[in-house]
Amino acid sequence: MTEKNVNSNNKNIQTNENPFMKYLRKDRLPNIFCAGCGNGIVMNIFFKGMESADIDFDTLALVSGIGCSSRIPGYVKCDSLHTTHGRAITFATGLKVGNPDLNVVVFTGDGDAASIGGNHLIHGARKNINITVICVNNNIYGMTGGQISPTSPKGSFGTTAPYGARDKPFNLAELVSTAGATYVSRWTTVHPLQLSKSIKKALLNPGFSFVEIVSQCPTYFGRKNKLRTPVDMINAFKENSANIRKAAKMDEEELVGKIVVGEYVNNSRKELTENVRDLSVEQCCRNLAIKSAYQDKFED
Amino acid sequence: MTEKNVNSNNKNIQTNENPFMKYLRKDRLPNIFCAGCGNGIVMNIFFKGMESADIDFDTLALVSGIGCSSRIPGYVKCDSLHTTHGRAITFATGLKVGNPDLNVVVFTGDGDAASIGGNHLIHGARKNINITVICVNNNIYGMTGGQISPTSPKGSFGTTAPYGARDKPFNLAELVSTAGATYVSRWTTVHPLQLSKSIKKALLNPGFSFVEIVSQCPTYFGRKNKLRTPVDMINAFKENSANIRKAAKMDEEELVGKIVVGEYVNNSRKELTENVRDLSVEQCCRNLAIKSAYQDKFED
Amino acid sequence: MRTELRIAGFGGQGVILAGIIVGKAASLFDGINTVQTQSYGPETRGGASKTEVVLCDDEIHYPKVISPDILVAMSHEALIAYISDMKDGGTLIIDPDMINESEIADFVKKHNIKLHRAKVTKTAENEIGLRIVANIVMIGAISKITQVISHDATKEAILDSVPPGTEKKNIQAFEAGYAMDGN
Amino acid sequence: MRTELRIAGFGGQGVILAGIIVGKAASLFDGINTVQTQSYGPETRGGASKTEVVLCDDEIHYPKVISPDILVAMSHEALIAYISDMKDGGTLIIDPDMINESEIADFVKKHNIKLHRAKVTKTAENEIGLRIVANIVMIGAISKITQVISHDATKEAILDSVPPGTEKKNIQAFEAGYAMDGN
Amino acid sequence: MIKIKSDLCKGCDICIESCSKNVYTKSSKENKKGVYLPCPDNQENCNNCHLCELMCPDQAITVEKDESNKKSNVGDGSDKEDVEE
Amino acid sequence: MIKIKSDLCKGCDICIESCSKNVYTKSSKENKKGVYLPCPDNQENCNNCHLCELMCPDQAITVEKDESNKKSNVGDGSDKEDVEE
Amino acid sequence: MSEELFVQGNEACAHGAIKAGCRFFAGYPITPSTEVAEDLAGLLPKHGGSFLQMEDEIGAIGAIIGASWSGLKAMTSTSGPGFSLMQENIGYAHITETPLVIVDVQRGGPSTGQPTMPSQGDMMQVRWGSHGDYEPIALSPSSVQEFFDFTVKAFNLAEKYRIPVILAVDEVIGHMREKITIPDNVDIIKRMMPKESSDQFNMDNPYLPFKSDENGTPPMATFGDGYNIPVTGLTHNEKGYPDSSDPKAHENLITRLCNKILNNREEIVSTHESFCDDADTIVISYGAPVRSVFTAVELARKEGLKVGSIKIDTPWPFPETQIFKAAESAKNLIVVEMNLGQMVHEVERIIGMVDGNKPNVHLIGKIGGELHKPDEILSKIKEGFS
Amino acid sequence: MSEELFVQGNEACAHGAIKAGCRFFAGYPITPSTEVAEDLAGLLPKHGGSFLQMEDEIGAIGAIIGASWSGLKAMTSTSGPGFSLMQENIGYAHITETPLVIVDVQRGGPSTGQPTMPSQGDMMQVRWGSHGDYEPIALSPSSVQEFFDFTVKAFNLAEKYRIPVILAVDEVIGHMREKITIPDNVDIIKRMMPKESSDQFNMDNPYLPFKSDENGTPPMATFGDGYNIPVTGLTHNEKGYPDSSDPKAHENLITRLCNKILNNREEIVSTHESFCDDADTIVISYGAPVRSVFTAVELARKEGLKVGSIKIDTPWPFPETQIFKAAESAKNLIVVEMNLGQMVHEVERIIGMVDGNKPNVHLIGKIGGELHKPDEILSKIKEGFS
Ligand SMILES: Cc1ncc(C[n+]2csc(CCOP(=O)(O)OP(=O)(O)O)c2C)c(N)n1
Ligand SMILES: Cc1ncc(C[n+]2csc(CCOP(=O)(O)OP(=O)(O)O)c2C)c(N)n1
Ligand code: SF4
Ligand code: SF4
Ligand code: SF4
Ligand code: SF4
Ligand code: SF4
Ligand code: SF4
Ligand SMILES: [Mg+2]
Ligand SMILES: [Mg+2]
Repeated sequence: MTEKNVNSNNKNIQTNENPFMKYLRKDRLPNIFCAGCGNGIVMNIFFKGMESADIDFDTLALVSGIGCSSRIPGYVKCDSLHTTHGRAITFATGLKVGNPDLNVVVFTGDGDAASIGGNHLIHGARKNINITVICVNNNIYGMTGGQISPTSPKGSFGTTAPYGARDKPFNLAELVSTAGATYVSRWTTVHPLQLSKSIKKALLNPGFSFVEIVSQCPTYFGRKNKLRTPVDMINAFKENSANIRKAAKMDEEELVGKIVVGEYVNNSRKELTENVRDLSVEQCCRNLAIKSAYQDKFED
Repeated sequence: MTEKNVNSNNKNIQTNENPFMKYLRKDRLPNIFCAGCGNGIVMNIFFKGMESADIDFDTLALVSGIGCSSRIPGYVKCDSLHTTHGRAITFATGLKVGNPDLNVVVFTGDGDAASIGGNHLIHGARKNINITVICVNNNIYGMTGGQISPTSPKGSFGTTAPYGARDKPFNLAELVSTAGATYVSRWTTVHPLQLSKSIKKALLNPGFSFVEIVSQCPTYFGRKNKLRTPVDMINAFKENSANIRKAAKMDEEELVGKIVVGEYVNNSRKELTENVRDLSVEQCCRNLAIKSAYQDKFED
Repeated sequence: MRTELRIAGFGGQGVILAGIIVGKAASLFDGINTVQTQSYGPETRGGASKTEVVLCDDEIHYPKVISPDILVAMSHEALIAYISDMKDGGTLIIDPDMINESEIADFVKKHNIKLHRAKVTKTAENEIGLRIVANIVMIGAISKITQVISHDATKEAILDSVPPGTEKKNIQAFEAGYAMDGN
Repeated sequence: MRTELRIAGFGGQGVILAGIIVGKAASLFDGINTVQTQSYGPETRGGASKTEVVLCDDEIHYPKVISPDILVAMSHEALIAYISDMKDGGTLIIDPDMINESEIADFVKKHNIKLHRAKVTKTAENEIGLRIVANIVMIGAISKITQVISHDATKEAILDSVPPGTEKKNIQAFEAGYAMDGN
Repeated sequence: MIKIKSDLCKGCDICIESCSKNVYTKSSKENKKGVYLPCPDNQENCNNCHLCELMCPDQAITVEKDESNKKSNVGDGSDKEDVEE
Repeated sequence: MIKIKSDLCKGCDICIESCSKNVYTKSSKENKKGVYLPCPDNQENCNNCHLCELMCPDQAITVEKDESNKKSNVGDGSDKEDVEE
Repeated sequence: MSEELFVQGNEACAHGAIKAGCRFFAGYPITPSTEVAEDLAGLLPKHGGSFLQMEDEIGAIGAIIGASWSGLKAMTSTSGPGFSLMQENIGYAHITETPLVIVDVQRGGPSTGQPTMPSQGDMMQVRWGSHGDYEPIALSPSSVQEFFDFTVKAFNLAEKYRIPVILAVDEVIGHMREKITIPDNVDIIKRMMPKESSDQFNMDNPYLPFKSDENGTPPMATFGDGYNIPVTGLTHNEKGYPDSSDPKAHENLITRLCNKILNNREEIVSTHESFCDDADTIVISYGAPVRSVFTAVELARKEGLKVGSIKIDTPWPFPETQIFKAAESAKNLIVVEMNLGQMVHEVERIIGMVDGNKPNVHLIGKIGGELHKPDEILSKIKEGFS
Repeated sequence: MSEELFVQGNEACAHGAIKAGCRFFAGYPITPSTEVAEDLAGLLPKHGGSFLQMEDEIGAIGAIIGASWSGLKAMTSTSGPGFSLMQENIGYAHITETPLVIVDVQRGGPSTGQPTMPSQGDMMQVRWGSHGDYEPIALSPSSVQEFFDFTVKAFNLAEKYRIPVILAVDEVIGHMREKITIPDNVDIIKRMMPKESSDQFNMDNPYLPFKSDENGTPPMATFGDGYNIPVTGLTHNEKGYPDSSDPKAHENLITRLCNKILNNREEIVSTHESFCDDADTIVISYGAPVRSVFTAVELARKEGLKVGSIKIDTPWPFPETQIFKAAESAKNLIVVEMNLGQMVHEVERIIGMVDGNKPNVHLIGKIGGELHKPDEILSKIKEGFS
């Protein structure tokens, strides 16, 4: 009797069950997300993208920081590392370099990735570490109750911006592109198909991939900003999205309030794990020595 | 008898002394910088830029993190805050918002600003806080003895890259531009005139200004990378610099190894201190209450 | 005398605001010592939500409810979760439309619980036209039934707590609750 | 017997490498217990630089030099800074070209110091053609004069310490130092 | 057959809004947490596109495969890139 | 008159390299720290441009103002922007 | 005109800050401290103050240190994870003698632990969390009114001793609501300007920014006032110049910094003894558990047991004299805290100094988020009497 | 074949790591620890290992935690400022039971302080630096050889107890050069796989990643092995699921984490007593000061004084039994450390437990960067005899 909870090939089992249920830890449902929260949609779309990328679920390792969106990995029936606020990419880097065979995906929020975690984000992109970062950008701190984030639109309200946010928000997709990511896209929760395709590409890109998903937090962002229901929020996304190619032809004024969706970067460059492995091969003619913790003899 | 060490108008006094000596704490000279280090040149050029911007030396507050370059403020006879590694911009932000009348300038290195301090750098730019950041980029960690930094060129050597650096370096000027800075330029220590003009503009820009100065660390970068003397290093800068306008016309291959110098951004947007002050005026019809620590009665 | 009050329901019913208003009424307007506490956090989202108010003429040291004199239950889950803590002879107020009374009948009898029914959700929906003011209706019922907070103090506390522009509806809701007979 | 050795000069003279080589020679090749320490940091840049080596047949506990038996001074500043710590009757080796001897004459006399002169900088420049090997020349002089490290061990230690390709010049420098008469 | 798990549904109405075939309506049936569930009243209109499944944040919907002869416009098929919505 | 403060100079030779008029040569004079100082041997060629002052990392050079009748090409004058070097 | 409010502890803290003259807050949200920031985001602009939400806690403390040097009273608030991140800059504030107030509303740790549950698990971190030697001041309120009062006091101590003062609060007090009275005026200790110092500065006796007057704390000038102060986190001399390789310079500086607190311990420390005179058993607590202890002691006294209590307002510097006195007179000392035993280490240490019969020390530690029930304490008290 | 080298402590540490099977290092340079990183940057690629220079210390510890979960032995090195920044993630490693080795080469603090000077100022930070309750393991070598040996031991303890182990070193040992012998083989404790555990996992008794076997430490599976482990810094149950509002869950978890160290204290702890049997005065020290103490004790014995010494290899968990024994027998305990008094607090605490005559405790603290001279210690010893 093996004690492994093998779930390979699960995805091929046909049941009359919600198609994503097989990836979830059923004993943890319902999840803690509020009614209509985008995080649940993001999960579904991720699974869809993962399936079309033909990722072996057994090699999947999900990593996250702290926030509502960072709770996603804990619901998925795979190895997951729910870490400290803002630091997920650093843990993911160690995990991936430690075992390049893992498919490492980071789930993060706008606060987690771009506020406290901004430095790790740009450095991950620079190093082009072969992981996929899925940033659920709801323009607010959901978990802590509705404070503004570095992506909160100018003039929007949050509990720490009772008079309206005045700073310029980050354009995350652009920031990460400049920092050196080799795959970058932005979509919203009302773009399930484009998004799942984008996730597929991100997973298959051998380098740092960043998928920004503009998502609804009806509970805090919605309530504070006159989008009272989840439906109001997703309808706002529908209305305000502009494809990057169309947006390129729009002037600044037209772009105000627009969510520019599409693919920002898709190119290639040697990635970190490869660099590390190459160095090992050069210096000792060996691939990386994995799982040294379980050995008590080392060659040389 | 006042105890203030007034040094206003110092700069107009004509003496047969080195023209920058009047700004320095003579009792701390010679400085700790190695022979031929670019940091000393940066100081001179900064003073020149400051003079031409007509900044009142008494309003100058210099802030820095940790590193050789971060030692610059301590030699200048003004208020200075030599803080912790990577965090200078956050201290500067508090200082500037706390007293908007100060002219706050941050001196930082490539490691200080872009490695440990990368997040504060991009957030400072995003908030457009009205400070000037002068980043002495010597492509290495000088203070700790020659480890590679996030700007170390691919293939260059450092004590932590004995087999050569393999990551892509940051293009700092571009990163900070994307993050939202309103004045950005890059020069080298062999561009004293352009640089001092750029510093002048940076000081006068009411917003976040970033001046990247590619500078020589002959002791570590030079020695490890076959540029044995300070003179070798500055000559390399001369050879490899390309103006941004010319560079725009060059192809990727031609740009390899080039230092693209010039002005990257020069625009304007409401800056943080102004936003904070405006809010105070809106909410209590008063400008910011400064120096509350010295009061024991507060209106209301 | 120390009175321990617990209000429980599910997230979104405004249970916590109800506790705050009771606390405010007692402390600021009735001049009784009062401590209000509550449970927090993501775990409370959508799940059970509760608030506790301790009222006392003397100084209140231990601030939590050990054994409620008064339990107000706005959902069945909450009722089941907390009823067993109640003091013998205590007062239980429920919204009968949210609750399956049969499950607690034995307990009520055995422990001599004074059971009151306040159809606050229906009242809010039908009389005020706003389901979300059920909590304010309940405050009216609490004031009336338990007398731990006075009518006028409670009114003041509500006015002090609700968003500007909503005062009228809320006072209407309160009065509707206060008008209930509680049986 | 415990022997305390201090080598001092200014930054860039390779003083620290000299200490390491002495330590290596003694510990790895002569089989004597040895501890080498040094001062660090930005403050040493361009300023004074020093290294200490303690040698002993027994185990060495306290690792620092309290009062040097042997002081090697490669700059005047260093000499002045450290001479007063010396043990009476100790051995002092100086590079006379870097030093103003008159300032220490009294001390040397009073404390019975055995003064040796090793023109290591000049020797490095003139005989080897490389000023930077003055430290290696000095190691030769130390070995010869003090006998705390043997000729052969020192040679081994140098070969073990210098960058590949520079062995020849360095051994040449060492031998030049070893050939000095030290007066 | 469309099934909605009442213990998972949080009543967000996203399915109702997302279905272009207007299959769902809001019921007045409450679950244990006081949530009004959606009801696939107009199942006959369903084209089995599975979009509601994809958009339900709580994995509460199952559009059963047995109706798979209907045309799907959301499956894995489309190869168009960067579709703008 | 060009003055070099020997206690500040670290012998980096940047002044020698920077002066387009070849005013400086390397001397064989050592200061206390074993540094060979530069020597403004060819002062007669100096055009008082002050570039060496600006480029000396150790504020060791003073180009005295009394020779100010010579043409300066580095003062505060030039308004050209982004000059490429 | 004083004002009465029925508010959470965190809100009381925000009001206390405003009243004390805090005009700068920089922070980063974290449960269970966030309301301090949220309330100040609303209040500060109404008082000409600045509110900044920073990118993280490191930035938050950086900004308040900067603002303090610009002459403002400045504060941040956080909880365990953020407090851990602030440790490096807390050390910086100590060595640069920068007045600050830091609110740590404690939740269950380590790590993310129990974000919404109360704890007193950071008490030793408050003392030792940063590298190197230093002596902090920390205050722990036991009621909402005290959270207001101690916030004012924290600013006063911060200014008086030029030190970061920690409000080491637990979530119970942070989130509990009680009535508070905001007095019209509160006592305020201003920052001492060089010209107000007892030293008469002049040309021959210039103001040196890190030279202390007799009481150990130098007067503090502000950036922009013309004093040209060099501030550094390196070991520095009285002028503020780095002097980091000189053992003497370091010893002088760090010893002075520690002594300015230790030598004024009696002035800083505050405790409340009740029924201690004749007590065989003395229960020691701070923060929310004080409330359970008070109830337990009342119950015990009603049963005729000779029990007293010491409420510690200022865990740091530790009230050694007060505890020593208790240790000399009582047979049992019971320490009640919401952790696995932290301040009890100090009590045990003090016991070691008692000559002759020393009392037994018992810990009633508790983790997980439930406040001690008075009964638990009472039964432990009784054990000592049986 | 064993090998002899004449190297710095930091270099010995790098060699020890390689020998222990460390195949992943992530770090950020900082004086006086940088050579550990630099040497591993050279060594690791030669052994199939990975070296990463991260953007900061927070990233460094994050990366090694990640690498540990991928099945590698992983390490970082730093000094005070970086160690302060790592505190949050150190707590994470504790609550997630992630084996790690962290080298803290101590320099003068607080803050930037004295970057190049030795210190033992972080000893209490090692114990209490992160928020919440936890029990660390720390080792302090007194020679270059010990730095090698203790590095191997640190990895063994880390794996055995699934805990971050701190090498609390001082700059003296980090930068001093001595001869070391690298043995051909060192004893290695491997990480325990679920299938090697004494529990026979099967369908009815499935492997639960945070359920301990009898000794308190769960076996550890690795990411990618098919166990589907959910790891979180929230309070979690044995499955690893978050359970952060349940007081019981928190108590169970945190108590187990602390007890797996405390219950094995005697196995973890290591001290060396010399001349203690008949000693009136016992000198207690750890790290570099041990060397001065040994010299002082030798001198004292030569003078006929009954003096002994205890060298502490493992400051944490504190060797309570060993110190207690000394406290019962000696009249004076002298604690020698390079700080203003840190481990002495523990000694004082232990004294409180002694019945009857307790010894006097003296601290010879020293800051500024000079190692204690044997003479200073000797004269303090003599005071006790006069
Ligand atoms: C060091 C630290 N600081 C602050 C927090 C509190 N905190 C938890 S989640 C969060 C923000 C979450 O925002 P985001 O990443 O946008 O996620 P969301 O909840 O919106 O999905 C914050 C500030 C924390 N856990 N740790
Ligand atoms: C938290 C922390 N980590 C690391 C260090 C060590 N440190 C000091 S300066 C420095 C790098 C300096 O590099 P850079 O900013 O490029 O300045 P430079 O010396 O090259 O001018 C480092 C890593 C520190 N002081 N604090
Ligand atoms: S608070 Fe916002 S982001 Fe978090 S679960 Fe609720 S809706 Fe989603
Ligand atoms: S180490 Fe490099 S950067 Fe630092 S002072 Fe020397 S030359 Fe300059
Ligand atoms: S989308 Fe899902 S959760 Fe929302 S109402 Fe429909 S079934 Fe319920
Ligand atoms: S499968 Fe498509 S058509 Fe059918 S109910 Fe769902 S969204 Fe509507
Ligand atoms: S002023 Fe100009 S010309 Fe004269 S020496 Fe200096 S650089 Fe040469
Ligand atoms: S540039 Fe300055 S420091 Fe360098 S050699 Fe010339 S005078 Fe000396
Ligand atoms: Mg968010
Ligand atoms: Mg640098």
